Amino acid sequence: MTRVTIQLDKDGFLVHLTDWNEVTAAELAAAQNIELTEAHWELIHLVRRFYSQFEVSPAMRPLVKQVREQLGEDKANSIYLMQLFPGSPAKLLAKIAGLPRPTNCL
Amino acid sequence: MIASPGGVAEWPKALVLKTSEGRPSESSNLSPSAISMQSSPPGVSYDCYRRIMMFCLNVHGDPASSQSVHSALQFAKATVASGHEIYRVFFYHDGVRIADCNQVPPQDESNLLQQWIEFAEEHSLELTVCIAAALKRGVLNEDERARYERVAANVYPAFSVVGLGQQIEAAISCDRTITFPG
Amino acid sequence: MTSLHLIFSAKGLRSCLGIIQPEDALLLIEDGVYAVLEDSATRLHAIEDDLVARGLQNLHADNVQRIDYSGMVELVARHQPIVSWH
Amino acid sequence: MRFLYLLRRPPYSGSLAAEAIDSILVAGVFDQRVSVLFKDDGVLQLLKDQQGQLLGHRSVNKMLAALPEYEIEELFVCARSLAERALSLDQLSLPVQVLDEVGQQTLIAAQNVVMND
Repeated sequence: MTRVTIQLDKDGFLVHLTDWNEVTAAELAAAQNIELTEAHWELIHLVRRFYSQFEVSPAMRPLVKQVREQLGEDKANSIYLMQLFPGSPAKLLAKIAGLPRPTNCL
Repeated sequence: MIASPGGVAEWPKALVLKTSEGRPSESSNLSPSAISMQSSPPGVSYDCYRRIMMFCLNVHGDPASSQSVHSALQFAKATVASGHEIYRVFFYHDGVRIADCNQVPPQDESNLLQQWIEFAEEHSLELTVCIAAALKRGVLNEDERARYERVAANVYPAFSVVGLGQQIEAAISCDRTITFPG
Repeated sequence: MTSLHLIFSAKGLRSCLGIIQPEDALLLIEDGVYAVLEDSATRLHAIEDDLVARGLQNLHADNVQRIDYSGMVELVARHQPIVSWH
Repeated sequence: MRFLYLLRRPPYSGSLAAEAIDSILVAGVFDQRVSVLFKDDGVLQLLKDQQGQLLGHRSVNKMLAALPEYEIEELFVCARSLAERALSLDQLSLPVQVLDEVGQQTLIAAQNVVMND
């Protein structure tokens, strides 16, 4: 097994988005003291689909909208998202899912 | 007494000032008939009453290849001279290049950066550049230089590097938003 | 209120002419002042510095009212929205 | 407040179109009533099947497709600009309302703020 070094910027975002894979995601999450569960993964895959469809990292509101449509009403709220990705869920999700830093983070 | 043409109701933050003494707009060379007037209440001439307005400016053009940074400065100066206020100047697109302190204009051309800085200092003006547009064009303050481990910061300190939210917040907070496109 | 259209190019003027309302104001600025060579029907304002700098001070027709930047400030104060046409 | 973005540039003249869309999305996040008018070369931003990555760019039509996700659904296109380019609605990637000149007059007159690309 080869060791690879993955370049992160000072805020912990990937410098090269192509470095992302599920192992990388787990390490990026661990650096934030998050252990990835199924609930985390379905959100990670959701934002990666969002990015491949729209080529923008979702802000909070479109994130909640997508969660409502794809994962159901009971998960479509910021409390749920904050429990899994504390602080700023849209930004943290983008980081762990290997998306660019949201240009519209305020 | 407060009176205003055009209906104060449209202007939620209406502050109507009587400015017949030393009216700043006297410097204007507009004749009253030269511009389309709002209908005035009977017996009240528009020019008797003026309201101080808050403007925000979006400046999009590259200082080297468009006039917009120059025009925006002339407009900003006239705004302050007229008694109105500038809430924020937001440089976006190639306009962010004005903040680059490494510009060396030829001796026989005006130093636009210097003029903006002096004007902003004199009137406590908020000069902002969009962080995403600035990063892309190599215009970095010390925080961004450190974050991305680049060689040198080059944003003149009079400019703050801010998110796009500042552009929208300014437009929401102001009476008028004026864009100088590139 | 009525709109103020800031015209930054002759192309910008052509684009906006179709959708201006009679009470709207139009101001030629920067390279927009070259539109005085093309249009002599519409009532226009033009920034004097921009006309003079380009040698157009004697070439514009009666439909063009020359104003300075404080005149532009007055126009901005009296109209909303302000629409820029590059 | 009512914000109108007046988009008149083609999609790949540098980053201008993409940067304008970034600004639109932020206006959406601020809970403003945002509409977009595509006019002149701006209508070209809506063409289907773009592959911006060939130019090292994000695909502008894909970014525009995010607008409804930000609850920005008042999208208008200038009828004349479509006709001048012999484009029809089925060549566009998003549902838009076609506005004639009177419609555009009414739209602009209703705005507080008009932003540019």
